[in-house]
Amino acid sequence: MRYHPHTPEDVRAMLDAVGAKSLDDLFRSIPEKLRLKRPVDVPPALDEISLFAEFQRLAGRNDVSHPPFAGAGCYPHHVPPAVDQLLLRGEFFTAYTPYQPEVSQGTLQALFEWQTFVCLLTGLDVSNASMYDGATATAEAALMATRLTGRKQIVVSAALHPEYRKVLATYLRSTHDEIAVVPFGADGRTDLRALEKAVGPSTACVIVGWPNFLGVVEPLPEIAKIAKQAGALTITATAEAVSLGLLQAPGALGADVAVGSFQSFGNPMTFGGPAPGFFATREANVRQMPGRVCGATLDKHGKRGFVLTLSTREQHIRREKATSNICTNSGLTALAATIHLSLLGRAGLSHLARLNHARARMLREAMERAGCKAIFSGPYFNEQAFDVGDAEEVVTRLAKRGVLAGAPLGRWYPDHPRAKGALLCVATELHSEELIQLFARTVRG
Amino acid sequence: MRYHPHTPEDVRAMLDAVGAKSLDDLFRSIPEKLRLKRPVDVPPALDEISLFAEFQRLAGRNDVSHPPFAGAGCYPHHVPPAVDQLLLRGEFFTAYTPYQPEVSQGTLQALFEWQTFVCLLTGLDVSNASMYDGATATAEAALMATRLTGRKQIVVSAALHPEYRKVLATYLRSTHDEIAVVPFGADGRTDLRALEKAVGPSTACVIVGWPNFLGVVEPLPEIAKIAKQAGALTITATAEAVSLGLLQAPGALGADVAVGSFQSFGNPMTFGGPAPGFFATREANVRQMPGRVCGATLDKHGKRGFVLTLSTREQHIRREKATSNICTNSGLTALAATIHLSLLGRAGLSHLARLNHARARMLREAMERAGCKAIFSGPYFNEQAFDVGDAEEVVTRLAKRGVLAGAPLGRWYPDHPRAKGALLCVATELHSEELIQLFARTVRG
Amino acid sequence: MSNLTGWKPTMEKEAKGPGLDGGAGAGGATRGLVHEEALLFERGSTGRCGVSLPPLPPGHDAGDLPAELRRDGVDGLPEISELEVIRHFTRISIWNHGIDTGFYPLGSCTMKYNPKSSEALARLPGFANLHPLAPPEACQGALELMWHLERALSEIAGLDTTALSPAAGAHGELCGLMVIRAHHLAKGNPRRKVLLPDTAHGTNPASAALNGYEVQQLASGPDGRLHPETVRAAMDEDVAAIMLTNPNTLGIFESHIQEIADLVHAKGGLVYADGANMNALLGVARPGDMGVDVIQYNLHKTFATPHGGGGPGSGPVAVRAHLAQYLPLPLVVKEGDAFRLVTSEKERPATVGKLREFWGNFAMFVRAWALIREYGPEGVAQTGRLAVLNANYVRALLKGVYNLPYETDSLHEVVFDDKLQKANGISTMDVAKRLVDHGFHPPTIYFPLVVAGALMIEPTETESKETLERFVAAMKAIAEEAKTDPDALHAAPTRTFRARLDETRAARKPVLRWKPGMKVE
Amino acid sequence: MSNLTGWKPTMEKEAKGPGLDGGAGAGGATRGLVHEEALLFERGSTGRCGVSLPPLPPGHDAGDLPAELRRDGVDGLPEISELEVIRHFTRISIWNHGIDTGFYPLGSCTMKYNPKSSEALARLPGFANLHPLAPPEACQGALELMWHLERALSEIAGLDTTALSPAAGAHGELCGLMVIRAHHLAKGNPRRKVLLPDTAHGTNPASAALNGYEVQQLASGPDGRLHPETVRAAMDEDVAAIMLTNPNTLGIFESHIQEIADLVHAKGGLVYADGANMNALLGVARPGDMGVDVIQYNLHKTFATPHGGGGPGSGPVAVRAHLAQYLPLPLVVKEGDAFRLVTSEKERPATVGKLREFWGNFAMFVRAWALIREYGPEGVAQTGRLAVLNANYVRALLKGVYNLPYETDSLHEVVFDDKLQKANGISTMDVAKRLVDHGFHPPTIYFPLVVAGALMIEPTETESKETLERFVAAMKAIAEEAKTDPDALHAAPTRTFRARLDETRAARKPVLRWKPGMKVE
Ligand SMILES: Cc1ncc(COP(=O)(O)O)c(C=O)c1O
Ligand SMILES: Cc1ncc(COP(=O)(O)O)c(C=O)c1O
Repeated sequence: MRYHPHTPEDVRAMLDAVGAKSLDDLFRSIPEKLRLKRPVDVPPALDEISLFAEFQRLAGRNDVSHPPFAGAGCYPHHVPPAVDQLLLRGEFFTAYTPYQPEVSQGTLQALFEWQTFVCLLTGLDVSNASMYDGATATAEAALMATRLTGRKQIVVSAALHPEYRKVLATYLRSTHDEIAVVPFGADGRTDLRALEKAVGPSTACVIVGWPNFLGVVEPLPEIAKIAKQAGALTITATAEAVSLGLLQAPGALGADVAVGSFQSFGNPMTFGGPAPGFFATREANVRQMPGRVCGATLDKHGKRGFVLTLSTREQHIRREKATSNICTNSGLTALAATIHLSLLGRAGLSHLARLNHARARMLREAMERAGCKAIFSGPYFNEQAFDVGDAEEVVTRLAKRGVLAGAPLGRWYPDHPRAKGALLCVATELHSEELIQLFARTVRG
Repeated sequence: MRYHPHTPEDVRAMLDAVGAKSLDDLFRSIPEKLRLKRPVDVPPALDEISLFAEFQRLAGRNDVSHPPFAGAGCYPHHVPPAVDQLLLRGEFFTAYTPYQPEVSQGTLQALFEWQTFVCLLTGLDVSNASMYDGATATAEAALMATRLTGRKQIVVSAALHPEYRKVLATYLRSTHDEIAVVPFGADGRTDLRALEKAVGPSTACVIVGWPNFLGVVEPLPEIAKIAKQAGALTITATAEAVSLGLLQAPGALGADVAVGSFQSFGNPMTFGGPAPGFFATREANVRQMPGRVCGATLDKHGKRGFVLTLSTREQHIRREKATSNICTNSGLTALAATIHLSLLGRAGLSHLARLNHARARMLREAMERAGCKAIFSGPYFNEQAFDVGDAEEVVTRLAKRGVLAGAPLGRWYPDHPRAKGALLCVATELHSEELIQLFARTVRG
Repeated sequence: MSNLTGWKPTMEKEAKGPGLDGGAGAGGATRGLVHEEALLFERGSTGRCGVSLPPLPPGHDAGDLPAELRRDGVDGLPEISELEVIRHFTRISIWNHGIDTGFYPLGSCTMKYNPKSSEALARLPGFANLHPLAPPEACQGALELMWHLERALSEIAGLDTTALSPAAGAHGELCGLMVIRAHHLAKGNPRRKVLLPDTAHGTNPASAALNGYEVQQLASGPDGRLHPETVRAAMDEDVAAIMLTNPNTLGIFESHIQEIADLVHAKGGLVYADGANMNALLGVARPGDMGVDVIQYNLHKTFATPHGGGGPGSGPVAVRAHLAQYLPLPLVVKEGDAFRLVTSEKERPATVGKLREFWGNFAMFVRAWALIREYGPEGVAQTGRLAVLNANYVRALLKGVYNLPYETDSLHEVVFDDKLQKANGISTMDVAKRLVDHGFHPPTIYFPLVVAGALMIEPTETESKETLERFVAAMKAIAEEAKTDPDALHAAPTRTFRARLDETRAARKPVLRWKPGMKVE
Repeated sequence: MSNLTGWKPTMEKEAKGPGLDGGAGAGGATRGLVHEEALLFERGSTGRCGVSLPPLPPGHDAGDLPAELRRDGVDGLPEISELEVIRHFTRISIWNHGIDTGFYPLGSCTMKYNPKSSEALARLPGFANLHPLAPPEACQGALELMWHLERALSEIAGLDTTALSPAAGAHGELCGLMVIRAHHLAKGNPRRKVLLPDTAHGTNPASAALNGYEVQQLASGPDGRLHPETVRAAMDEDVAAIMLTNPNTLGIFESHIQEIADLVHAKGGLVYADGANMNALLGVARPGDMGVDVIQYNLHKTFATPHGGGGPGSGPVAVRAHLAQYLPLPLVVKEGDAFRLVTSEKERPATVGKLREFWGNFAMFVRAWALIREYGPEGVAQTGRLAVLNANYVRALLKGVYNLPYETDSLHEVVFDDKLQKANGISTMDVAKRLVDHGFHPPTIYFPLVVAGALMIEPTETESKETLERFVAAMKAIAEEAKTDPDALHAAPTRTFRARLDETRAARKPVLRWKPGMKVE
């Protein structure tokens, strides 16, 4: 066994040193009747060559022949090979959470850089070292809002990512039960009137997508104003972080908390996970922030270094009084995003964002030419819903041609008047003009 | 341009410091009429996404659906992913030849380990830091033999790899012209009688394959005896180095020089190159050995370290009197072999060698059942020639099914009585029993 | 066999030794050239770019986006070439200790070797480029893999159904407690309390609280175990569940677990097991056979998926049949030869809902399944056995040199403390930092809380006897140094590129991100 | 912008400074923890294995192989687990300086950034798993790539046909001279001599000798150039060819090349150019337009294929139409839409034969073609221009601090010497070793031979202005140190894991491989 360095002689010598007769002897503290008397029922061992053959078989049963036109919270983007070749450095991927700073400065400086990227892109003061994903980050943000405001009601836009809403509801079910949902209008933007009605003295926060699940860019300044007047926090959730290269920073438009996923930076889709959730807020809220935080300090000789800090918020110190139960977060995927953002830089990110926007506009023109009208009139970034007649039929038909056509909105909005035809489609730097034109022609069969 | 860090301001400032008006100005030492007045005619620049699409297209036009049954000097073997993940460490693959030992101890210790592996596998005393490939290593070995013996005639077995023979002839053409070729018998082994006749007082060396190109294991002790009696050196050339895990070390059977390729260890086939050539010989010959050599020494504080040594043999010191003109050799591929051999170790290598041998025997049984007799009666390792009727027809037919059936011997031995039908086939750990049986059935169409 | 590295193996040396100024540490540590590296944001000239992207369509502007919702670019972002980025991350990576650079006996974290083949397999395009909304017929391979993994994890836990989606151990705890809560709710009362021993990991109480439960802490006995009478005294109809870790964080098997489970069940409570320490039981014993109703795995511990400097992890939750209805979605099912994800609450009305977006950390499922396939039944069991052998070997060699607060049998890890060193004013912190100078990552320190100055050592099964002996040599050298030269120990680490870092300062004046002109003082 | 790494940029510091004991070197160098690591053969217990292979068929023996030709196993091979192998190579890799860790201005070696995308592309299964004997219809993609590369290299050289197969620069020289010899032989007389300037790289005379040619060395002029009258005096019907490097190894353009070429051609000789320095001319000027008949490329220099610690390289040879018939096989041709390798001497009766097995270092062709595709015409030319700009920037900043033996214009590299430092007993070797302490790889030293104590600096175009300035700061600091504290300089390097190594000892008592009980003393 290549992962077990023990030779029979080693085992013997070690058992002697321990004073045990056999390996089973080491388990005498486990009552006989609690021991397993048979081998566990898993398939027989494979050598590495058969292992690769088997996994090639499994991977071969997934159709990835073309970049998908579905985004809906997981986005197809180009990951420069430089990212992965750095991630494969064992010093990064075989390290644990940096509990011992003197032997973890690499991870820690990278985390400090991640936190800085998150702050710069969101326009907020402080960030943590990452969350599980965008959905749990949203739930944690709502919980922080309730702690900060002492209020219990959560107001969410119906255009917030449905998966985020579901996770939020699941997280809150046992402790807070008032979640009010505000509808969106024909433009795909949160209905401001309804929002005004929904918020009140017990509202802890208002949560909207930036951009929202329908691909539409919300009237954030107005939303934040409404929330502020009610003394509630404004929380934005961003699933497509590339948009932050073109859209204004939520912090600059009144958001108090910005959460979401940086999957779009440096992380492949891998069937939806893992990807780094991010969490940023204002300085004043830092001690209520969930999760790990990296901070700068000095060493004995006065040289700058980094450590995990403010841990009095955390479970390993505060236990049941912690701001969250999170421990392990999304380190390596956050590093991937950090590396990709370093490669992009200011010019690269704004070019990438504009290119995504341009491709989406190209898609809209092609789809409308093909007779598929866009459903929402609001401004969009790289994602938008089209009326394709029968969305599920289109997805099934195009799947046969190796293309994932999009996300049928009817799955999440069955009662929406145009649910049946609505197909949510994304266009990114991976969708060449040829592919877009071909797609638009094919959609109508 | 992501590989050009110069901003326009940088260029301007640097030109000022240099005292040049423009970039072209820097080339004033090139007479105007010698400058190129137009852009070079290469295709327009591609962004990384298009670059990957284009190379995917090219790679897609190569059929690699199954492991080939052709060896003939380039062998399909499993490369553990651990090898490549270590090779990708920039400290290894972006370093130059270790001229400055204090910042090259990683490369140097690995070379010292490579040299040790080569010595252990060949049973000889000293090895160099690698050669371009097995063929050039063979040519250099012959040249060394002429320097050592002061003789000019080279005797080679007709069963030595034809490519090696061709390169040998090309290398020697301008300086030595006597190459005598000794035929092989019905057993595929070098004809000892003919060899005895061929060698004489002017013979510098006798060169045979170990195993030879026909996959057959030569009577090396007898061959070495004949050479020795004539005062000539015995040189073995090994293209399939995995065989050295099962076959006796050539040095132990009388070879004075052992050369060949370690492609089989840690290096993919990549259309035939690159792969590390190796060169080993007896202590006494070390100062006539070509190429770089790594040696152990001590640093100022008495700690062991490694350096390139015995460079007085080399071109950068001896210039036209050097033992060879080689400078850059096959460093990274030698490192791949070193890593793979470390993973294999004693037990792994002999298991791998026996497994290859077992698969070859499995292939023989399957082929003979399918009515394809083995052509040579001599002992074999993992490669052997079968009479398939019309070898070229078989190769063409099976290519349509994504299988490279083997190497038709007629290409190199047109005059051999059984040239038409002879197909040289290899079986390795990559050829599963199922694949072997399927292959044997398919060969006869 | 003669050693000519010019490096004196420090077993003897250190024993003699006033510290490390001579040869290398027992783990090979010495000093060499590394590079300082400023923050990305502290360098360079603008206008550079490290990527190569397709051009914008001629004349493209973003005019259709309202001006006030747009920005031209993100100020403060670095602008550097690809080479500069590669150098930056290559250089800072060297400042890390990882499993690939040396022994990493971080207790409770199971820092075993992360197979390179798993990295290659997780990157197969058929996995890496798969969108989570791919229709079932386009992702059968991924679903088949998840189904096999679900079956294997249920079998290894001795339970019936496993939800793969939780993102880490703590997330699994949260999930498990939600399931327990749903179970009680269905019976009409969610109940109020969760019991847990004083050896519990911090995430346990935190997860309970996040679920709206009060936490009642139970004292473990002098043998480090939780005793039935303690549970009996605390157990009543207000208790929703007890959370146990088995073996517990002292590395001790809770041998009364079945009796405890019976007590809890008798009062209608459920038994939750924190599975972070499953490495000790692999193939040897099964929580389900001990009365456990719910358990979470840490695939990033037990099944060798990389820790990645803090994740991502994966924390699947296995439960008994009667609780399966409450598990969060998705669940993977096999129908005939086809595999499918159950994602709709219509199909699973009792589900607690959804714990994260999409289906879980799929790339970790690939790695974990690869490991299980390579091990097979015998390899799985041998993993548990050798993990326990390694811990006990270290225990045997260090006993007497460091104080062993509990004599009780250890399984996969052993906890020492600094009692014997305190006499010379040497603390666990000093020992930990000095281990760094020897070339080892320190054990987990000051946890579990029941042991003052705990040194919690978990070697894992992938480490060789020689490595354990070198580690022991370092620990002995340090114990010796504590007597002969305590000041040298306070100064540790001396070989790292940064000396001991001031954590108080970091917390007092938090500097949590770069800003132009940022100051640390 | 304020620098808060706690690392004093040493531009000033070093200027003040008696060495490095304070802050980091100008290249960021400081000291940190690295590990000693014994030789693979010096470790461990047998019976371990780092691979996982299929089992042998039951009862398999190798009985059909004669016993005397067989062995049971190779004694002395290490037996270690996969983890131990990973640690070994990870640890020793840290002892290296590479382009990915820092500036590498090794003159004549063109140490430019090696694109990571090229590494990914070369590993595509369609390339990596392709057997060289695949029938044409099964390898059209590989052949198409080779054909495009052949066309591009011929165009960039201003010549007609290129043979891709030579394995490195020296191999290309050998190939080119064989072609030249074949040309003369066809005219009835191979001729006797090859002329080359005293600035020539060692491989030039060695390659000539290997071809049976006598070497006649020509003195370059006081301006570092070869002068027509020198050539005229030496040129006769016995001379097969002149070998030039342009720009030469002083980084100086041989501006008389055309006149020299005319002289040589007039006497029936041919002009060979060593293309190792093509980076200076990319897209700016073409050897073929200067009278050059034959040139070899070093793809591992000019086209950024990795040096790999000493190869593999790739040295394609481009020639004029009338010489193409002599090129070694294979040659790649396009017929209609199909590509084919010409491998048979029947088709090319005049060929010199074959220089290596199969078709060349294909994996390097993939990388080189990827770079050319990413550059395009403008990028290719800009590469040459910026390479020359960088060298001239360093020259401008260091002039006066170090002696510049030749005032003549520099192109892609500049050569200084240690004349100014000799006064204080400081040699080029000392300067080189001290640069290591600053975090830079030293330039090429003591070459070219025409300059005593040469320091040959080639920055390449992938380095930024800031990096060049830091290097200059280090060079200045060292020049200062030479005056204030020469002894400290003799002691360099002090930060590396090994101090200055004894090369004389290595050569006097060669220890070239591990043996049980091996001793180094
Ligand atoms: C005993 C125990 N329980 C729970 C956890 C939490 O697991 P995770 O960090 O994956 O959330 C850990 C790991 O730190 C642990 O050691
Ligand atoms: C000027 C010059 N010519 C020839 C060579 C030889 O090239 P290679 O090392 O690839 O054989 C080199 C490289 O060292 C060189 O610098």
